[in-house]
Amino acid sequence: MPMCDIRLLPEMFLPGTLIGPFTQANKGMGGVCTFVGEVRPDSEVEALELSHYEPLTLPGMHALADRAFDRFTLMGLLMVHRVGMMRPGEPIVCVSAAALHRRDAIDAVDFCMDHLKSAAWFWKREKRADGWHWIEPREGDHRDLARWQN
Amino acid sequence: MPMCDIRLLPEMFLPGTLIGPFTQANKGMGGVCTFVGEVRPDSEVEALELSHYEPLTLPGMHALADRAFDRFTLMGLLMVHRVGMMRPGEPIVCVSAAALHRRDAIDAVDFCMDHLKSAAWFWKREKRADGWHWIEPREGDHRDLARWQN
Amino acid sequence: MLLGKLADLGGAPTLTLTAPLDWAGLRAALPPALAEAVDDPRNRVALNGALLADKAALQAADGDEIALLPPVSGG
Amino acid sequence: MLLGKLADLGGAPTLTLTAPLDWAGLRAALPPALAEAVDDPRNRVALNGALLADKAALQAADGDEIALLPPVSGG
Repeated sequence: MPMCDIRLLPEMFLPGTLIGPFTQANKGMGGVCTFVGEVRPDSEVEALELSHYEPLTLPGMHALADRAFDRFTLMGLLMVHRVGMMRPGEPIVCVSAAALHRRDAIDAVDFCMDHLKSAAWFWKREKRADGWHWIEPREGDHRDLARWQN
Repeated sequence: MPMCDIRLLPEMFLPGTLIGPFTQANKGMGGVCTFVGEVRPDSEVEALELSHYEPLTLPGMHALADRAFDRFTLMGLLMVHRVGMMRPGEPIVCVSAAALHRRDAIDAVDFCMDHLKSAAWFWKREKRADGWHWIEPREGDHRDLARWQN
Repeated sequence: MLLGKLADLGGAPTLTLTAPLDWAGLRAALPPALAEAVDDPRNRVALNGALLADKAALQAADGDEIALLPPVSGG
Repeated sequence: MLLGKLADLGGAPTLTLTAPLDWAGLRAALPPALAEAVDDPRNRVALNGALLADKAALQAADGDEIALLPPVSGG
């Protein structure tokens, strides 16, 4: 039975505490690919806030996981996203995919990250010396997402 | 200064003990992508042996790391490969790349894995009930490698 | 519910409006800058947690939750 | 040094041959099945840890290490 662990976390998390048990739970998997994103360090950024809309955000992540399972041959998928207030250097997202073949594991992580980045229900703003600024996806994020549209 | 940790390990290793310190050493990195490959479980395979040729294998991995640093914008790269006798389920390879942008981190891991799989100096054989069998890269491995030839 | 930068335009993350509301009624009840912003096709509308395919077809009754959703930016 | 499946053809992972050896001399000194296999262009040759671009140009002196390398299969 595929293992699927999808979470929104309002507090700081340590990726190792999620990835270790996930890997253990997917023994005999061939390979596991993991991406951990951190709030990018920027000397001008004091804090980052990620807001979400409960009725859409978590169901949207589950729907994304379902699409990843349809598209790739996976044994397990872990998808964890921070919400709330974060400091530079803190982990913001962790996606881990276990599969018999590395191509599926790597591509599933790539697919989920591209969609979390610019097609999931999150809104991000940064606090700088002059106040808060809303962040929009970069042009490159849209290009990354477009790779999967077939 | 980019951090580059390349190793051949003759004994069983726990990927978490390598990835944790690697991630800590690359604080302020944006993102880190990691792939861990395990000896694929197969009820008919009793053991797997990976041989290498010292004068070529480790220098070849360093040259591969150099190419990854040339091709992608990386802050750190960890590339660890088992050699010797392994049992199904044991980790055989671990590649981890830290970068400011996720595209570089994910693609660098993909690039290194494709090359380790079918263009690095390793020879693999499996022990089954009827004896040892040499394993050659699958057709898919060659296709994966060809993606990078530009 | 006003999400992302639309909360800034609304001056608060939530507004309480008088039901029933259709699209014209919603626009009339919003501060002018926000009313203009919601016309932007990049801004989506959800009713009780379900995205509206056609926001102009909005029909909200007493107790319903309308969410105004600007373009996203995640992970 | 015989690597991978070439070690099976040679019957051992290492063979000690009499120097000096050029390509014809090497082939003559190897067991027949192995001599035939090394002609396969997929099998490479290294001298003292350096790959030979043209294995037919092999010139090995006393104490040199010749490695016969079949196609690889890693990770």
